[in-house]
Amino acid sequence: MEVGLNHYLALAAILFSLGLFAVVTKKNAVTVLMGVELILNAANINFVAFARFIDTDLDGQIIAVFVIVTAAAAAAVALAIVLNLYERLKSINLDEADSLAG
Amino acid sequence: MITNAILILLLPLAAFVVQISFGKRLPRKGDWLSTGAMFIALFMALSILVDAISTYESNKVLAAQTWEWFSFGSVHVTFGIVIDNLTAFMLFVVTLISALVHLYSIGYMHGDPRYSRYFAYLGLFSFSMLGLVLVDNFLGIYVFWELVGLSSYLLIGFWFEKDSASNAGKKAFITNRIGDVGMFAAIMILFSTFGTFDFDGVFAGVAAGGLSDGWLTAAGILLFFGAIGKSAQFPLHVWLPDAMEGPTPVSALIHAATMVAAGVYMVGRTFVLYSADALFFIAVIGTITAFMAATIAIVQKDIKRVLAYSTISQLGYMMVGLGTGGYTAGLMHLTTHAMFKALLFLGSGSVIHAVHSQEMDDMGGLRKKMPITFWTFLIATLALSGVPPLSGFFSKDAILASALEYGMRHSGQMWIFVIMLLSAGITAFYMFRLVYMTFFGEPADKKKYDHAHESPLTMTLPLMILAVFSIGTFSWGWFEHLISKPSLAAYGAVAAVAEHGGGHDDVAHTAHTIAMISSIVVALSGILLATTVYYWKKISAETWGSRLKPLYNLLWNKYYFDELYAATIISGTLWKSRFLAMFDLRVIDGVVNGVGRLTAGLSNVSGKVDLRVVDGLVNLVGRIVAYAGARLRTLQTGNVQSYLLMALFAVIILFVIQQF
Amino acid sequence: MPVLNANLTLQAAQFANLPETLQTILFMVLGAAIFAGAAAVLALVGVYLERKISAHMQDRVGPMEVNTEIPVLKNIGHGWAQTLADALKLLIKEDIVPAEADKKLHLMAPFIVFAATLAGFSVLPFGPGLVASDLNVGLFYIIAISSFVVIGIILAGWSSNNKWSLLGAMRSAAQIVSFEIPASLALLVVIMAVGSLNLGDIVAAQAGGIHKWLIWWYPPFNILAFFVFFVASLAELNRAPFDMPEAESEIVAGFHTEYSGMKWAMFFLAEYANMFLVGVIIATLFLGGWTSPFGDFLNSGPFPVFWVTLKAFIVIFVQIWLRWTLPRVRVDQLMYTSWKVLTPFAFVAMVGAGIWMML
Amino acid sequence: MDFTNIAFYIFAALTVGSAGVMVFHRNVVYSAVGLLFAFFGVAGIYVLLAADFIAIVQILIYVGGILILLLFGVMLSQKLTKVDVRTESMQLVPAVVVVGGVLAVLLLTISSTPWKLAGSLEYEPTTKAIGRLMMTEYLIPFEIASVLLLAALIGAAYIARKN
Repeated sequence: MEVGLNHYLALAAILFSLGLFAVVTKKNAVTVLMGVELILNAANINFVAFARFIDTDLDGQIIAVFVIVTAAAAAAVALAIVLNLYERLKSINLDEADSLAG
Repeated sequence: MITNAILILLLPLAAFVVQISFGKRLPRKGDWLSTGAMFIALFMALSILVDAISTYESNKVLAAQTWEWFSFGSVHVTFGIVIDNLTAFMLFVVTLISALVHLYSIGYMHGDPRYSRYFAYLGLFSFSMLGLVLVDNFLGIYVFWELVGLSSYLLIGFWFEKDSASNAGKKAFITNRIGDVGMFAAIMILFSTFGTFDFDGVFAGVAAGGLSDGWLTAAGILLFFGAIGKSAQFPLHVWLPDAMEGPTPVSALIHAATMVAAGVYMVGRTFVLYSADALFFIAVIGTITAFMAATIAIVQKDIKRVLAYSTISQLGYMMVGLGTGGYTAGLMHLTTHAMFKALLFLGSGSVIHAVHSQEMDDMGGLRKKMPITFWTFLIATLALSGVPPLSGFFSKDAILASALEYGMRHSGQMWIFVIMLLSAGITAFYMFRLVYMTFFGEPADKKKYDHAHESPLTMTLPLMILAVFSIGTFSWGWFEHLISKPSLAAYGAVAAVAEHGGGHDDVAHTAHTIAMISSIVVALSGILLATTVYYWKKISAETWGSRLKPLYNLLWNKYYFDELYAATIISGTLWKSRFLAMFDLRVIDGVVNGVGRLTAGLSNVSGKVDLRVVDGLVNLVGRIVAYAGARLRTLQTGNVQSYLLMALFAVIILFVIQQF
Repeated sequence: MPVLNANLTLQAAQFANLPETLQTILFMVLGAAIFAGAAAVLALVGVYLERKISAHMQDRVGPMEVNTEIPVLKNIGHGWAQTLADALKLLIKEDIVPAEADKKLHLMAPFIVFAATLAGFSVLPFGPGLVASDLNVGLFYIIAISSFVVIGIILAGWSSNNKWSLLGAMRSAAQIVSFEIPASLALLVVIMAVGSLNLGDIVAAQAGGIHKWLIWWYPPFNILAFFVFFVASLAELNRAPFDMPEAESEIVAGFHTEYSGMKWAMFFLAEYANMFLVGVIIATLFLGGWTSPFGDFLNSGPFPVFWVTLKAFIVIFVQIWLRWTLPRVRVDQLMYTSWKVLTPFAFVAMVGAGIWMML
Repeated sequence: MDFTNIAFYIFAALTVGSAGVMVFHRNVVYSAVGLLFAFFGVAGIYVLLAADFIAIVQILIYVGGILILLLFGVMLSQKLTKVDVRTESMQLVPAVVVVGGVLAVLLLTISSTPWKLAGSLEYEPTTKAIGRLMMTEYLIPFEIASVLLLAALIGAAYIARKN
C-alpha cells in the first residue's frame, strides 16, 4: 500500500498517545517531560506532513521549527523547575508534590 | 553616493561599537579611531556636498534608495535614505562640527577617567544625528530622534558623579519626552490616515487632500511639539541651560550646532505639511522664544549659560523664519548658526579650560593671553550679532526680511518683526557684553589670569577652521537656489490648495531692503550700547541693575519658569497626595469608625438571636457541606496528572456527544 | 530516494540488473563497510602518528624501540611495530565489565560513539563526486550527528557506575555542548560566504589554487573563524589542552575508566577517527578541500583524494603537536575560553564577514 | 513496494518501538535511550516528508540539546552513581482507558476526514527557502522566538541556582 498522509497521521497519533500515557502515568518528573517531548514530536510530524501533502508551501515546516525552538526553551525551564523541586523535596516524584491537595 | 551615505552613517556607529567594547584597551584609548572615522566621514560628506553644489539644481534629489524593513499584514514598513541638497548641507555641517569636536575633545577631555567612553558616546550621537538627517520616513526620523535624545542624555550626565549633571541629564530627557509625545501622536495621525511613513507618500497624500484642514493643522502643531522639545522652544526650553553641565565640546556639538537644530531641520523637512495656521503657531512660539531667551541672556554671569540662552534665542529665530514662510532663511540660519555657535562654545571651552571657571566674574583681560581664542571668538560674535559681511548677517537679515514681509502681507502681524528686530539688538548687546567681560578690561582674578595660557593646537585648530566658515562662505543667492521653498504642487496638489508665503515681487523686495538697513542699525546700536557700558564704562551696569530691580530679578530668575513648573506640576502632585491622605484620615476613617460602632451595637442584639436560632440552621448546613466536601475532596488530589486525565476524559465525552 | 541517494562511483555491471531497492540497500551497506574500514585504518595511522610524534617530541623510549624477532623485519628499527603491538594488545585483552555496571548500556555506549563518528564520514567529499551521500545540508548534518557522541559518552559514564566515570562524562558533555556554540558560529561564516550547506559546493567555491581558499576570504574575519573553529574542535575532541574529561591526575581516565579490551578500543578508534573527521572538515571548509593548491596542476585522477588526505593529516599533526606541547587547562579556564573568548570572537567574525559581504 | 515505503515502515517501527521503550521501561536512563532512538526515527520520517532541514534541526536540538538536558536532569536529581533509577507508575487503569479512548478518537477522525490532497511531491532543498521565509514573512515570530529563548535561558538559570 502506498504510504500517504493517513499513515503519517496515524503514526503521529500513536506517538501522541504514547507521550500522553507517559505524562499521565509516570511519577518521575523527568519521564513526564520526556512524554511531553514525544507529544510535541507527534504534533510536528502532523505539521510537516500537512506541509507536504495538503499545502505544498513551507509554512508547516516553519511552524515545526518554532515548535522545536519552543520545546527547547520549555525543556530548559522545566528541568530548572525539576532541579528546584529536588532541592525542596529531595525527590522528583510528582505524586509527592501535592501540597495543593484538597 | 548611496554607498557613501551608508558609510558616513556606519563609520561613527562602528567607532561607537569598537570604543564601547574595547576602547580602554586600545592605544591612546582609541581617540584616534573615533576622530579618524569622523574625518573620513567628513570627506565623504564633502564629496556629496560638492556634488550637490556642482549640480546646482533646486531641491534636487541626488540619490535615494529604499529597503523593505519589515511587514505585518498589508503594512510594509520601509527604511530608506534620501539625499537632496538639504541633506547634503546637513551632512556636511554635522560631520564637520562632529569631526572638529572630536579633535577638540582630544585636548579638552585629556586625562578624563572615562575618556574612551566619551568618544564612544560622541560616535553614537554622530551616528544618530546623521541617521536623522538621512532617513526618508517619519518612523525612521522618530527612531533617530529618540537615539539622539538618548546620546544627549548620556553626554549631559557624562560627569554623573555631580548631582547637578545627572539631574540635568534627567531633566533634558524628560522634558524632551513631553514634546516627543506630541510628535508621536502626529506621526500616528499621519500613519493611520495614509498608511505609510514615507515623506513622499505622506506629502502626496496631503497634496491630494487626504486630511481635513483641522486635522492637518493639528498634525502640524503636534509634530512641532517634537521640535519644541528638541529645539528648546518656549515653554520646553528649560532643559537647555541646565544641559551645560555636560562637557563643553558636547555643548558645542549637541546643544548648539546639531541636535537642537534637529527640530528646525525636521520642520524644514516636513515643511509642506504645515497649514497656514500651524505656521503662524510656529512663528508665534519662535518669537516668544527668541525675545525671552535674549533678555535672559543679558543678565547671566556663567559664560556657557549666556551662550545657551543665545542658542535658544537663535533657534527661535530659525522657527520664526520657517513660520513666516522664510524656508530658506530659517535653514540657512541653521547652517550659519551651527558654525559660529559651535565656534563660540569651543572658544568658551578654551577659556574655561584656561581659567578653570565658568563665571565671567573670574575672567577678564584674556585677550593677550589667548590671542587665537580671542580673535576667533570675536569673529563668531560679530557673525552672531549680524554685522555685515559675516555669515550671520545674511541669514539673520533674511529671517527679519521674511518676518517683515509676513507683517506686510498679513495685517496686524507686524509685531513679530518688531520684536525680532529688538531681539537682534539685544543679541548684539549681550554678546559684546560677554566679549568685553571675558577678554577686555582688568583681570578679575589675578591668580587665575596668571595661570591661564593658550590652548593646545588640537583645540585651537578647530577654532580657526570654524572661524573661516563663520566669516562668510554662505551668501544668500546660491543657497536660496539650492534649497528653495518646496511646495505641495510638487506632490501633485490641486490648484485649490492655497500656497503660503510670498514670492519675488515688490513687497518682498521692499521688505528685504528695509530689513537689511534696520538690522544693521540695530546690531550696531546694540554693540555701541555694550561698548558704552562694559568697555568705556560710561554707564554703570550695577546702577541700572538696581534701578530696574524687579526686571533684573525677573530676568535673573529666567522668568521663574523652573519655579513655575515646580509650583504647578511637582507641588500639584504633592498637594493632591496630601489632600487624599487627609481625606482618608478624616472622612473615610470617620465613616468606618461610625459604621463600626453601629455594627457593634447591632451585633450585640443579633448575637443573642444568632446563638439560639441561626446556629442550629448553620450547623445543619455545615454538616451537609462537610459531608459533601469530604466526598468531593478526593477529586482534588493535588496531582496534575490526575487533573489531566479528567480533562482527557471530558474530551472523549465531548467527542462522543458530538458524534450522536 | 534522491535525498538518501548514495552515489558511490563504483558501479559494477551486475549491480545494474538488481532491483532498484536492493541496489540502494547494497550501496548503503557497501558504503558503510568501506567507511568503517577506512575509518579504522585511518585511526590506526593516527595512533601511529601520535605515538611517533610524541616520542620524538618528548624523547619517549618505548615507541622508538618496539621491534620483532622475525629475521627480515628485525632491523628496520625506529619502533615501527608500535601500532601493531598496540592493536594486538587491545584485541587479546580481557573485556572486563564491572559487576555493578548496567551491562546493556555499558555495551551500547561505545557503539553509539563509534557509529556517530562514522556517520559523520558519509558526507565528506574526497574528490569530485566522491562522496557517499551528497546531502544539501551536509555541514549542518555533521554538527547534528556529532551530538550523538555526547549521548554515548554520558551513557558510558553513567552505566559504568563509577563516580570518576560519571564526573568525566558530565565534564565531557558540558565541554562539548559549550564548544559547539563557537564552532557552529565559526562555521556560519563559511556558510554565509558560500551560500550553501553542501560540502561539495563549499569546495567548488574554493577551486583554483591556494589563494582562493576560504581562509583568505574577508580578511581577517575568516582567519579568525578558522582559529575559533580549530580551538573549539580541539575541545570538542576532548584533546589536550582541553582533555579535562580524561584528566588522569584528577579523575583517573574519565568516562572510559571502566572500559577495557575491544570496547575501550572503540572509544580509542572513535577519537582518532574523529580527529581525522575534523581534519577533513577543516581542510574542506577553509583549506580548499580536495582541490589542488596549485590551481589545475595535479588536480585530477587520484590527486583530489591525496590532497584532502594530506591537508587532513597536516591538521592532525598540529593537533598532536599541541597535545604534547601544552599543559592542560583548568575546568573554569576551559569554560572561560568557550564563553568569554571564543564565542565573542566567533560573533565578531560572523558580523564582520557579514558586513564585508554587504559592502 | 518501493524504497520510500519500506523506509517509512522501518522508521515508523523504530519510532514507535523506541517510544514504547521510553514509556514502558522502568529505568529512566533506558527511557532516555528509547527517546533518543524515537527522535532519530522521527528525523527519518521528516526526511521522507522532504523536510531535510527540519530533520537535521530535530537531531541537533532534540538529541544535542534537550536529551542531554534530560540526562543531566536525571543525573543531577539522583544519587550520583545509583544505577537503580526506577520510575513508578500510577493510575494505570484509568490511563489505559482514557489514552486508548483518545487514540481511538484520533484514528477515527483521521480515517473519516476527507483530506484535500494537493500539490506535487517533488523533493527540493528547503534550507534556503526556510531561511528566506524566516527573514521576511516570519520575521516577527522569529524575533519573538529569540526573545523567548533569552527569557527561558535567564529564567532557567535563575530558577535552578541554589539559594
